[in-house]
Amino acid sequence: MFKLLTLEIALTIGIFVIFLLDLFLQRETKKILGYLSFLLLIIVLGISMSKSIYGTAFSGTFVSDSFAVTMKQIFLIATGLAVLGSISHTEKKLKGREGEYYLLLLFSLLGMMITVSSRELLLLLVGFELMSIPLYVLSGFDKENPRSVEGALKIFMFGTVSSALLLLGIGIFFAATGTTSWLAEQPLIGLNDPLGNLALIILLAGFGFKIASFPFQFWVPDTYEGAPTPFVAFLSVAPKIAGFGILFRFFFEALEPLASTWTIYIIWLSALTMIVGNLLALPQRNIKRLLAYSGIAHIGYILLGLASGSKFGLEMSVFYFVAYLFSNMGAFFVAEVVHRATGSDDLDSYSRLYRRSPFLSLAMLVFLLSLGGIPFVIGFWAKLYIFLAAAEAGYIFIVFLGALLTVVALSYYLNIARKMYIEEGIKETSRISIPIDLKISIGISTLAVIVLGLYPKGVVWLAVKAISNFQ
Amino acid sequence: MTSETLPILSLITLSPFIGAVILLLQPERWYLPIRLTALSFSIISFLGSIIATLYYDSELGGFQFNEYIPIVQSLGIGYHLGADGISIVLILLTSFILIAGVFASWTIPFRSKEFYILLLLLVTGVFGVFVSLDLFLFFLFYELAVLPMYLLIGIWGSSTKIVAKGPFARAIMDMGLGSKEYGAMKLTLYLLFGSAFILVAILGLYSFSGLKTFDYIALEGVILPSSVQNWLFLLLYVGFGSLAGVWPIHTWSPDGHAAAPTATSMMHAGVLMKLGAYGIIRLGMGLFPDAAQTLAPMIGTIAVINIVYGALGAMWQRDLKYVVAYSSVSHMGIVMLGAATLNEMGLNGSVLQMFSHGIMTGLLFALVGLIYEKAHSREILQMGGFAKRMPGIATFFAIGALTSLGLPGLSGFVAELLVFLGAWKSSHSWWLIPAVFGAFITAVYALRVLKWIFFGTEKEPEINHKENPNGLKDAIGVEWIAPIILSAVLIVVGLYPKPLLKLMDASVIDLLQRVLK
Amino acid sequence: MSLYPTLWAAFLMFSLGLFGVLSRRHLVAIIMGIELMFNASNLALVTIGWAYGVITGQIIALFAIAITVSEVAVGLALFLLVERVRKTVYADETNLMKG
Amino acid sequence: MFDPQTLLLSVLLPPFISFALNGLIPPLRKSKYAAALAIFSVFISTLASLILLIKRPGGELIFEWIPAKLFSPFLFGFFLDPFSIVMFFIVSLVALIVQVYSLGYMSEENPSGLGRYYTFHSLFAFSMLGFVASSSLLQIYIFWELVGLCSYLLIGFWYYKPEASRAAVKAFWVTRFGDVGFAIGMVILWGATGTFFLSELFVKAPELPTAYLSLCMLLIFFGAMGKSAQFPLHVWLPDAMEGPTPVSALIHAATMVVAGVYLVIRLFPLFQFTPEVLSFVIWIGSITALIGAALALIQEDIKRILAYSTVSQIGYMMAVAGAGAKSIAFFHLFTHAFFKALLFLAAGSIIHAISTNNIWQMGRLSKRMPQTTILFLIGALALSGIFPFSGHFSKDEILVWMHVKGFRIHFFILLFTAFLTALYMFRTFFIVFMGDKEAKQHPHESPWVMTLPMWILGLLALIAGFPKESLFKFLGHDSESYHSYIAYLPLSVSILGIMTAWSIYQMKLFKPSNVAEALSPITSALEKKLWLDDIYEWFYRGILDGLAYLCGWFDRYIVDGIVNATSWYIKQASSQLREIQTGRIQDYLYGIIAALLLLIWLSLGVFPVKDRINEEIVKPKDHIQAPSQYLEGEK
Repeated sequence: MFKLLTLEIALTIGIFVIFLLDLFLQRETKKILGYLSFLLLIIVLGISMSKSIYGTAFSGTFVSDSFAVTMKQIFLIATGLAVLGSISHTEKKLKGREGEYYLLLLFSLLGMMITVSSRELLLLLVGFELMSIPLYVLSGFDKENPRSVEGALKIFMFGTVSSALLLLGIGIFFAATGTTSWLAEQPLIGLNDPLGNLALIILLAGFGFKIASFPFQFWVPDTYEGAPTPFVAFLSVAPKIAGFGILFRFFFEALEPLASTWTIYIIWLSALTMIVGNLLALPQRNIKRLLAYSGIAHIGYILLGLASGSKFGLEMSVFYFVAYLFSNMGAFFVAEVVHRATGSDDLDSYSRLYRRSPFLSLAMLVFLLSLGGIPFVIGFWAKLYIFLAAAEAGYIFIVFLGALLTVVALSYYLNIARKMYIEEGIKETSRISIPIDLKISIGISTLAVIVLGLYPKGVVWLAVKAISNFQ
Repeated sequence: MTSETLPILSLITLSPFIGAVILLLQPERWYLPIRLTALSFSIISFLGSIIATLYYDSELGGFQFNEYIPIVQSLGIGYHLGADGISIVLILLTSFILIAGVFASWTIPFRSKEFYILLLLLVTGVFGVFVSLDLFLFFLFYELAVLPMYLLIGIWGSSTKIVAKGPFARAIMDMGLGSKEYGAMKLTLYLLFGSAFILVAILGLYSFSGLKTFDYIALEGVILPSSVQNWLFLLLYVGFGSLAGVWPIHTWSPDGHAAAPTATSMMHAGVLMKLGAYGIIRLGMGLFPDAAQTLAPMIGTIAVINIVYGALGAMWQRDLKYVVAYSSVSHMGIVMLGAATLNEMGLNGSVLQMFSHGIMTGLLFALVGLIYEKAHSREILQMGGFAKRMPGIATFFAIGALTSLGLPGLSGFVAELLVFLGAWKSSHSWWLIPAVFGAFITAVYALRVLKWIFFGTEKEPEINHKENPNGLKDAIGVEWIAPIILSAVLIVVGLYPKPLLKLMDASVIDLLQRVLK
Repeated sequence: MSLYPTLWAAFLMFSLGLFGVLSRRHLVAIIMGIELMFNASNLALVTIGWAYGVITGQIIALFAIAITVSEVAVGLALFLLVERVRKTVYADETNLMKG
Repeated sequence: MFDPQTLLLSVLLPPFISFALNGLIPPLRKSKYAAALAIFSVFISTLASLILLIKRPGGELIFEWIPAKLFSPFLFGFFLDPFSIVMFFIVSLVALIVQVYSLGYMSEENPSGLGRYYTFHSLFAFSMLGFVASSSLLQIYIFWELVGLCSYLLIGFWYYKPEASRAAVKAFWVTRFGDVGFAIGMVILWGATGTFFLSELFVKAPELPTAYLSLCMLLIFFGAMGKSAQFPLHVWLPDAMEGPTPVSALIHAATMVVAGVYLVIRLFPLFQFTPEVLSFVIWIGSITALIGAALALIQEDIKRILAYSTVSQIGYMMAVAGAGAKSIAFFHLFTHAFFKALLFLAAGSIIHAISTNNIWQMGRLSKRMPQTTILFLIGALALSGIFPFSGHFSKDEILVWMHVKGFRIHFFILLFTAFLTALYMFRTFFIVFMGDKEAKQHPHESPWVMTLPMWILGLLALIAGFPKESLFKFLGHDSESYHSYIAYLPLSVSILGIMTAWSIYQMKLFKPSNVAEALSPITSALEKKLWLDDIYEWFYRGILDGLAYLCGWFDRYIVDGIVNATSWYIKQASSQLREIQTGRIQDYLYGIIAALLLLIWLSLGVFPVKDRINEEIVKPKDHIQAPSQYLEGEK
């Protein structure tokens, strides 16, 4: 039964190896840790391709089905990109602390991997915390920068309070059903009386912190603004997808019969999230904040897929994960490069970017278009599919709302495009040199966004496979 | 004809795209190769459309040259192309405008590579919309056609001054009305706003029909309950109407056209507005026949408003590009009126008007571009007596103006006549009267502009004196090509419209029989 | 014995903790409030587990304590950092970033 | 080779070919061969139409222009009947003469300008001939517009003269305004009968209810009023004199302006069913005749005098056509074409000589320009209807017919007009040729290339009246010879007019100013051209521009303002909404509480209404395999 845990075990072993190396390596040579952890992720990803890791363990509380594996693969890809994108950053800014940085990233990844395959609330809680706590630390990793520290404080406060809520929710769930797991054999009694419903709500609130949907989004922009950008690229994608993994498992696997109840909560959260995210992104002047809010808006769109309460909707959300992953991380990497060149995250530092680095501006344009849902990049399909799922489920008005908000979204994406390509008045025209690691990660993201946009079928297949084991 | 023969429609649609990709690989500084690449790939599309026109069996009618490749079967999305008479006519229009546009922007001063890339992408989208028989594909191409506009206008466009007045002066001032960025952003957001409606309509149709397919042919079969039809049709009408410049959601078009560079306004006024009308005719009337019949009175009435209102608006303007832009609003009214008449005459006239107005407005914008290049101003009242310095431009401008006022012997007349006849035959005969008066107002402002700019005593905009000392000159060399091509088409079609009408007649009648049953 | 008294106690503790989190300005006081919330949940869990006659509740409680400890560890470190960088220990004075 | 189709084509095509060649080949147009080509082409047409006039065949050409399945397709055709044949002759001949004359008159023009001139002339010749022979109403409309275009282009030939371009645009607008009526009438006529083809129309139209038909014909006649400069749409014709004089002779005297009359003649089979419209036509005709003559009386510009006289002569034609005698109208059209063209050309040669239009700056030209004097005199006599000049016969016929058919009022109006006609013609004649003061420049007789055409026209003006009987026979009209005092009345009235003019302007028996004061209200009204121009000006500046201003302003600042305001308000709202991000942690934590409350509120909404039994909530067994099978699943 341990072969189900191969991924986690392999990752853990790798983590320990890196840990030991970190202890013994010299200050200068520590940068190889980055490459090592990237290698490690590649290996784990390779393992995840094997067909022998499917099944359940620990009397069904730990499940490794196609959903879990696919999600893990997505996490691995995201983390891999993040690690790759961080290398030059760490050796420049965090000299001597690379080890901790990567270890924390990897621990967080481990936590995510555990959460998505747990069918039992305790395991879920542990995984959840294992995923969250490193993030608190990493947000404050840039110790001298007050903004970074403040961001860390905010995410920490929010996180702890919501885990307290989570614990309470578990308690009430336990009280309502007498169990903390939703195993295959055993029915869930007593969930649809007020108490069970309360449990449902509080758990939702607890998870809400992770996906940062509307009322839980407050910490997002501040933390993003403060934290190191490559890490933000990671933070803005992987934990959120993990949060969705939990939601999918918990709501769709355990509580599918109650769908008519929770879809109502989800649809409301989704609508509010779209509105708030898009509207708040509109007046932003700081690229990281802007991307933070637009990310919130995207969370709203993904929730639409869950709200449709059908396998189809879930598949489409998984598709959206992939699209969002590449577009968003890519955008943050570009932001990192520009920040390093101009020393500011202000939108004005993007003016005439196409003169300073055509590749960079083109990549940024592609990411923005993908985020805005424009044809021939993957974001278009993602948005369309989500809307399709929602329309199928009969939420035609929410689709309408979403479509109109897309216009608002494009207005601020195009604003960046305007600065990059159109705006005339410009002081600085020196070319921007892109560090090799960022070049690679941006290149990968761009390529993925375009290629998958031209051939979305593969991703659709992936999504279908991921959801296939839900009923 | 099926797809095992040469996939002509894919050829037409994708060759600009390939051209764009090839351009992407060329360095910025290759002056001539860039233009030649763009030109050659546009010529490929052009020849393709000529072939399609010749091989289309107009007696048979219906969709021909079908191609089908499934993209995502589980969702019923497929790469399904096909063209009937109407699409063929519009493809032809597009390729004409494309060639003319490539030549019109031959002397573009800077960043020409990106310009041609965007132009070709835009055209890919337009062709795609006209030939795609899969709603998803249709929408995809639609968005593709809208987006490049933003950069095209934003980068190569030109700004004007507009004073902020009226109850919303504050908002207008803050929006920076008149600047090219404003025009670009307004146009893009407006059209995306429209596309939101279209998207909802398409998805609604998808879920209501329950066929789990986006295929047009398959969806033609379903007849939805009339209330649903009305809603979806209205959504489509608003969506495409915003592109077709339907009153009162037309206001993007004057600002957009005025801000856009020559080739872009040609492409936009010439083709993209038609794309909206095409959408209403193809999707609206084709998929929701009952709704089309129910709502025809509304459409027709709004169209009549368009005609008169647009003409008066054009009369008020003193900026050359705005005049032309408003005139296209008015002419699109004629197109929509023809569509609303729901009879053979009117619909033929509508499609023919799409064609002729496309060519005509392309010609006019090309000439406006030339005049602007020579005089560095678009202020009509600052110009005068140009006919002496630029007789050629004056002649072509006169041809364009006379077409727009519907002079017999030029294509505009045939189209307008057919629409008028259709209007009288339709359920609301009174549409005829304001429409004809709109044509009269067109005559007033068109000739007035002609007189102000080209006739009378010579005047020169004062900016011009410093900007080009050697004074006003007639067009030279490659600048001639666009006007010559376009006006030739105008005259030929005007003298002998029969082949074009034959081409579309069968398809129009099919459509009508769907609607009227 | 009935489990209502304990559950009420848990409820009160939780609300108290929440109140503390929301009302106190000093960071340490806030984290004490969070502690209270955790412990309230633990109490509830244990009680319910006892009521059902299973040990799940106790197990979760144990885990929860461990988790809490780690959180607090991180938290306190963070506070020290805040105190050093921002020269303040009050929650409402750390609002560099807003909007 | 003399079969009708060939002849028809050889009349129509040559001008078109010359137009096409000149138009499409700039080098040719700029060379001196342009004129030669144009003249040669119209010469061929003249020959062909002469042959037609002699052979008098009938014939027809038809082809499909606009196809249609559900409606009857639109046919195009040209056909020969007496009217079209004679009209062919008039048009081509006058066109030929005028084009030759222009060689001299336009000699100062630079080659490219001359080429343009002759290109337009060829286009005009083609479209006028096409108009004459059209066999479908739609086709008539098309050529109708084309000749209008040519008049626009030729009036504005000297486009750099502001008044010329203004006059051109004015002419186009006014005629176009009439054509609005024409177009609507045409369309609704089609709507009722479903055809444009004349022969079919004549069959189908009579079945229509008279009111409907009357409406159609009234609207169509509105177009004719615009084109033929009938009151109150005559205002464009005097201004049109800004164009070159030969153009005025050809287009604004002989051919184009009578298109309206020709239209009425063509559509007479329809008009005859609508007596109300016909009486309207008579009234318009007679009023126009009177007003035209009266206005001609006070002009000082020689060309304007002639223009107003054209207006009034066309009024004659309209009146008699309305009175039911299309052949007589046509006969007057026939004679008028020649003598009016002659008058214009003579005036042209004067202007060419002393380059001014004002009659008060001329005088004693009889010595300097004898030929012109004689020719002008011929024209004047013909116009005043003095025996044996051509005008006499046609005008006689008109008046007699009006009297016989019992249109008394119109008869007297027209009779008085005849008096005025003679008066203003000879006023001009005496002032210009006999007047005692010298012209400033030293006038000289025009070159032969100008005088020769004038002599030909003079000859025609002299004899054109004699073939009356045969012409009437050809047109199928039986003119009952009618001898009574009526027959001599017109002649004597004209002579009276001449005497008056002689006594005033030659003998100076009494001063014209006294007469003017005596009739001050009328004269002042005439000075103001009956305020018509002011009314149109007001309509154009006031109504149209006002509406345009309203629309444009509304569009820019209200409709578009709303658009801008929307986006602006969205921006405002977003920057308001920003405030919720206070930056304080604890405020953020309230967010969680808010979320809980929201969700609980929602659950209150949804929860109680459901009572589902617990057994439903049973998870089915899970099946976990390797994804391989889903690969097939998707394939």
